[in-house]
Amino acid sequence: MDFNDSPEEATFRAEARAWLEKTIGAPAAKTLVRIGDPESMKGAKAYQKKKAEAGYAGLTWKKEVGGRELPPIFSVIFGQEEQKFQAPVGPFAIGLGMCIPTVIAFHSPDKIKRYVGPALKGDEIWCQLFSEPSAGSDVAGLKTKAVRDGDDWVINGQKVWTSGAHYSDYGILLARTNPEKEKHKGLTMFVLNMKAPGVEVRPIHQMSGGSNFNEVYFNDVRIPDTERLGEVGNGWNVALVTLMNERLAVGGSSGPEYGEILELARNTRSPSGKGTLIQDQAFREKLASWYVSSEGYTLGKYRTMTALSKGQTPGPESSIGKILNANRMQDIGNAAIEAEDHFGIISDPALAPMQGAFHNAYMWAPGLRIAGGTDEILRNIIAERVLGLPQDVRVDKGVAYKDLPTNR
Amino acid sequence: MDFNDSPEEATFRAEARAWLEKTIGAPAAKTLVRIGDPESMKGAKAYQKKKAEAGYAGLTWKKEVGGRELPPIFSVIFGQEEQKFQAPVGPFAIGLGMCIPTVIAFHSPDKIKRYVGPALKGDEIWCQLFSEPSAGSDVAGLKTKAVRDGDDWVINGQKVWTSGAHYSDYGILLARTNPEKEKHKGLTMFVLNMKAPGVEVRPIHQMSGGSNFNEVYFNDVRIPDTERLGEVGNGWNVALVTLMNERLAVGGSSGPEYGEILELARNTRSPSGKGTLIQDQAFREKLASWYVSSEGYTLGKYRTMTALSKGQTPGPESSIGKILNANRMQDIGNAAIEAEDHFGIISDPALAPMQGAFHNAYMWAPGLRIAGGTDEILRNIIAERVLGLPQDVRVDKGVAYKDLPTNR
Amino acid sequence: MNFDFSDDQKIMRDQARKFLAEHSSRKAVRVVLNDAAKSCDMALWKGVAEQGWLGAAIPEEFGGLGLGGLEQCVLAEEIGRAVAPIPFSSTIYFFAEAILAAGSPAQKSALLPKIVSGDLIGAFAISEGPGAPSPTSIEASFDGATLSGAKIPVTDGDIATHAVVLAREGQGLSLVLVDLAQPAVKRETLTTLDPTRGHAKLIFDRAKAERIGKAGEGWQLAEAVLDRAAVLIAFEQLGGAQACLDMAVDYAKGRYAFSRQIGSFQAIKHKLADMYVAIELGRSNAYYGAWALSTESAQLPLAAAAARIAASDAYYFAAKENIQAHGGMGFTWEVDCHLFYRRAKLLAVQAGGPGVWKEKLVRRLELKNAA
Amino acid sequence: MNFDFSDDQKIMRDQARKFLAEHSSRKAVRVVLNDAAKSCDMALWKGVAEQGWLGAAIPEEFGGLGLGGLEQCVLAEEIGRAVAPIPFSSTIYFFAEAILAAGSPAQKSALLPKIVSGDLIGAFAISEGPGAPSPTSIEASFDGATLSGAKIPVTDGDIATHAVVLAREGQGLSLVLVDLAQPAVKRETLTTLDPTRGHAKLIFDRAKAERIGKAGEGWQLAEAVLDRAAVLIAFEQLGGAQACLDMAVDYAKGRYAFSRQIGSFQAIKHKLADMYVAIELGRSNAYYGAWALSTESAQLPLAAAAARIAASDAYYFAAKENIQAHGGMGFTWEVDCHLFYRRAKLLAVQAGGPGVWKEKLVRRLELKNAA
Repeated sequence: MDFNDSPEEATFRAEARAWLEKTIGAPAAKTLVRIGDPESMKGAKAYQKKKAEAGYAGLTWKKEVGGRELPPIFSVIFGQEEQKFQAPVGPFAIGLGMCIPTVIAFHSPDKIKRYVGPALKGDEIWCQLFSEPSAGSDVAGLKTKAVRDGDDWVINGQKVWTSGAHYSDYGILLARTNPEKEKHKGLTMFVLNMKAPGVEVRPIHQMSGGSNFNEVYFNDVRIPDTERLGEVGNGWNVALVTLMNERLAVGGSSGPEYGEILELARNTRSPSGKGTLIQDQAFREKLASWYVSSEGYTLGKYRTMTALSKGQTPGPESSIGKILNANRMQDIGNAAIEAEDHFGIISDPALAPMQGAFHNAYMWAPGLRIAGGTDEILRNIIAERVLGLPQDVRVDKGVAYKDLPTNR
Repeated sequence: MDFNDSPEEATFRAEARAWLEKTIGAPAAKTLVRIGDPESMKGAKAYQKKKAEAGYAGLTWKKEVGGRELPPIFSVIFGQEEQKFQAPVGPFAIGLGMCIPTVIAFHSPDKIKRYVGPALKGDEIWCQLFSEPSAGSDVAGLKTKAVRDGDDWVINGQKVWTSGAHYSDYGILLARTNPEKEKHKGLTMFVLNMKAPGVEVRPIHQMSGGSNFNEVYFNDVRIPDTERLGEVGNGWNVALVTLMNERLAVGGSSGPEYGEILELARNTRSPSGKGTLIQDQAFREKLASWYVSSEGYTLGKYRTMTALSKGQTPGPESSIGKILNANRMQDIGNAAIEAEDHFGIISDPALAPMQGAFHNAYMWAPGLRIAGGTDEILRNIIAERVLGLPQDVRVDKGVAYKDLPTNR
Repeated sequence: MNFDFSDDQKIMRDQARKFLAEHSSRKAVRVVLNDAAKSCDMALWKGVAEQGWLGAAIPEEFGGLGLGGLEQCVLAEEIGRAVAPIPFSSTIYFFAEAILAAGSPAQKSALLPKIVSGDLIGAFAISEGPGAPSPTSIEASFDGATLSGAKIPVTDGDIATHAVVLAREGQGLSLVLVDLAQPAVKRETLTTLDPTRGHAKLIFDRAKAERIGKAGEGWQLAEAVLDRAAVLIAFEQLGGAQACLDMAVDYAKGRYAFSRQIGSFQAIKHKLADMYVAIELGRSNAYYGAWALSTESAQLPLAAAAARIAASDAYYFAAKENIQAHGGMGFTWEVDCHLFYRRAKLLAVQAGGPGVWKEKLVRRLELKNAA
Repeated sequence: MNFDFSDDQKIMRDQARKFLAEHSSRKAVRVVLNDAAKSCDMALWKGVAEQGWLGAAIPEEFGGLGLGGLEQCVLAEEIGRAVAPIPFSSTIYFFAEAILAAGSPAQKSALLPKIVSGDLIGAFAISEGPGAPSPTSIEASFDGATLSGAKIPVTDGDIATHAVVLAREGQGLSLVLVDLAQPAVKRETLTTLDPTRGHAKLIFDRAKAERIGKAGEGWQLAEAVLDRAAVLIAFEQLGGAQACLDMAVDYAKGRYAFSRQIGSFQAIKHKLADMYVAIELGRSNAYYGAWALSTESAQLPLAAAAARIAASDAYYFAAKENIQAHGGMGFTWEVDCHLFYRRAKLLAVQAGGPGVWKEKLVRRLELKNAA
């Protein structure tokens, strides 16, 4: 048992690090890269181009599409090093992590050639168009219609929670091509040109104030049949490939952790009026639990990396991480605010501790508990795919989509 | 808003109290009446006889069956006073609280005359025979067969978790008379003579060591059709009447409460090594929560009593009490044991604090969380009957009992 | 046994609910939420004054209705349910209660009628910075005639006309009354988690002020005011929590996933059942607080702590799980879930955070057991 | 990155599991459970000795296999899974570790071979009564040659041949070794929550004893032993917790209610998913403890505390919810759920309760951050 790279991994990490130093400079402190603002976007695209030229993009992909056919652990290692340098990889994560692998798996040879290169070089950015207002946890229940018309498909409907739609050039779109079939069987996947007429992107105003996601509306948008991914009616299986790749792209914990709230506690009066918060045993016990949860999450990722470096593919157990992190984030944010007492209501970054990081956590965590699989859906996944418990009763089996009950 | 009796209630309480002083003596400290042991059983029966003669049994029942037709609040008041005197009412609770009301509602006039009097006077004790090994939360799924044979029904099968079966003279038995029908529609209720040939009572050995419940086996037990309660196939509706009465007989919280663990904490070193446990802020915050939960439960009962004394019938909201009490009991027992540190493993009443009350709570609470409706079933009841949320998907609708999937 | 509100009080509740549904709809609340310049609905404030709510518990000699604590609880619950954007708690639960408890006859007759009419907006200023205040942490000082120092945050301090301030006087602490309309008082408005209520930092530079109650009794007076306010705020919290549960139940019935109402999934059913349990637990404890409040019972300090702890737990749990039950929709600005999630946090810290009250509860429980 | 057990260690685990399934079946455990006179399965004890488990981490020069801490963790997990009724932890994690850490060459060569052979059963005696022990609370005293005082409870103290005892020596505390086979030692067996392990009160009346390690270093030595034991017990706890989850999953698949497998109800699914999450959280922390143990890392104290806290939580939660998932059956003596519910509590308090370890964790975290 050790935390060392294998010889090959170590060599690769050293090369990667050297390249990053040459390309970016010194490792940077954790900062929030404001994805989407034109300046940082230019920088991100420039970085991605260099990365591709140096052969660090698409590490795990087949050689014929410009990859290096390395095992997944190597992209994890490169990602770790990029993180230390705060490399601006955000805008490309979904495209290269989910969309393009799907394109490679299901598109025609000439289209693959057309799309993979520009995406790798960062010239074109992709987004994923699955979720809809009435199809969140139940994505396969989506409404957006695609109707065949000559050589084209005509798209009408709406997607929601689309990250990066406003700066994306293309997207993979899951639409319903046959409402007469069972809901999973009437879906088809397409490549959508986000600049096509009839595509309208609107930012979503979040409860936290900001807007990190979009709604995308389709009004008689035409997609040539040559941009279909996989067979007509096979869209769900295509989507599963996309979503399987999502799981490999598990994000780390964001927001303040036990270390930050420990600092806060050193300089805050305890609610009991006896000394500071860090001397308060109730707080100390909470701190211990946060530490165990936070370290457990990090150590769990090491176990996943170990599996990867042994050539195994990590399963749905990584769902654990998001349940733990999102709820711990909400809990720590809330605890910090309450510890500040009446003053805790002040969210102004100029006055609140850590520039309002705890308040951001309080307002962000509810979204984190929902995005990319709610706490409840993730527990279902663990119960069914890890523990092998039976599915819940399915009332939509063998029923045509058009006959399914829906929101009143 | 006040906690006072109405004038009529106050008069009644005074009379009751006077009678109890005359009959039992001075109010007693809370002690465990060991139901079932012959001595205390004799005493219990003697008390019940006097109570009936004094007209304090069956307070709410119709006059023609020996009751006084008083509103439910009066039996609550009498019960409160009985509790102060530790009156030995345990053996009769199920019979008079659930069985006899069902007999009165569904039996023939002569049979009602036959059974009600002896039960009121405590000459005959009743038990309730519903639950089965494969029909716990899902009572209507029970297996025990009743087959018509001439003027009799022949019973074969097994019941479980029957309190008092070993000292009961009669029981009300729910059995399946028609497996061809839907599960709720093939049931029939009977009065069973517990001394009839073929009835075998075996104590259940609980995980906590003791045996407070029984298994009851039926081996070709014959019940004359004249002992049928309600129509053939109407057993489920009869059972609902029985179970509705159960809810009015909600028990109070047993086991150690915040007061007891507060005492313990005064004389126990804190785990942090700083002072005693009562000075430990983590413990103090837990104590506050236990107080809120415990007092909230008691105050909730006052709200129920208020509804009763206004002539309203309390709904399923009383389910809350059991969820809170059972889980708090487990939590307090566990916390006390852990606070004792290594010494906490000692359960010997001669050495453990409070004669092992915390250890009993730790071993009893798991049963309390299950008996008379699991935490999960009670949450369903609250969700469906209080909040009006839809039922879970029912896969047994319209299916004959014999065709239902069952334990593998 | 009569542990419930009277029929008259229930009628008052229904009227209050109807009035607020009309004049403090979620749409009206959002006008304040979305307008950074606004922190209060002045039309609504005038409205509740006309309804007589501001004078509900103020003696008739001062123009009030002379009703009791129970009527205040009824109003508080409805104000909480409506997330009403008005300085009701600051003016009534804190400022008016302080004047009633310790004000001189002159102060009462000068101030209380203005409260009844809605012309006076009161604030209660204790906090001077992060963490729970303590008798030794207060630095603002009163020299018998003027007040100097800073208070942050002061809820509704941006629009208040008067404030009751806890300040050092000689060796002890006193409550002092300040008319905020004087040059010696500066206000800096604050950005908070709950934009539907105003907050400010108040800076006093030898501001004219007069004492309320005896010198050196400020801390005890403040604690007494906080105990009464804790009960009233508990009802606001329960009103808010109940609104969250109602929203969640409604959504769970109308929203389908996997072709079923999501309310038919146990994950949602049990979540909502747990909300109900938390709210009922809070309600039982709050009722007891209401009884103690209305009867001036010696049980008030303990009952108030229990009510506040249970109600704060219930509101936070209901507010956050209401968002969760709504899924993605719940995380949007347009859906109202976050109004309650924000207000829940304000009410949980406004009169002192949970840790403060758990400690109060246990200390009071120890005293009771010792007695 | 190689944060997992090696293939050899996994083979060892499979063999251990097979051996225990055969020689420590639940049926075998129940023989001890049901017989008040029995507190240990001696045949099993001999068996594990023959398997070489007792000497796994003991150097070859003393007849052991000289394997490392990782192999011990592997064995501990299986022993926990089997709820094995043997004094393994007392003898190996505590007694042997104490001798290895501080014993003289003479003590090592006298005692370790007997441990390997299974002839020596060790106990570790710190507690003298209710509550967490502290350096000032210890009253047993050692005068350089004899030990006087009482220890209660001592796990496996009823069958132990030797004990390592924490006692006062002059101004400080020392660890002393006592051969329990002498008239100056009295034993009173104790009734506990977990009858599958023996407990006793040990009373020493000028009993012959010798010191282990330096005088006055007893507390630090005991803490060091406890840190190592905490990691090994964490693996026992995870083995037990995993067994609970396996039982619950199995039952949930086979048991029908409302004509459905109860495992198809979210109330059960999510309960079991939460068990899985708690266990995996414990596993990740315990693996880190195992690494720190096997590398004698300076991180051990912090890692041990985290492993113990996470594993204690996981075992308690899994044990109690396993009963709940079994419904009425789970509350019966015949069904095995309660074996784990009992053992979970023993392991949670045996090396110091959760509160003790949460305080240790934070104190160690503060030191680390200060460093």
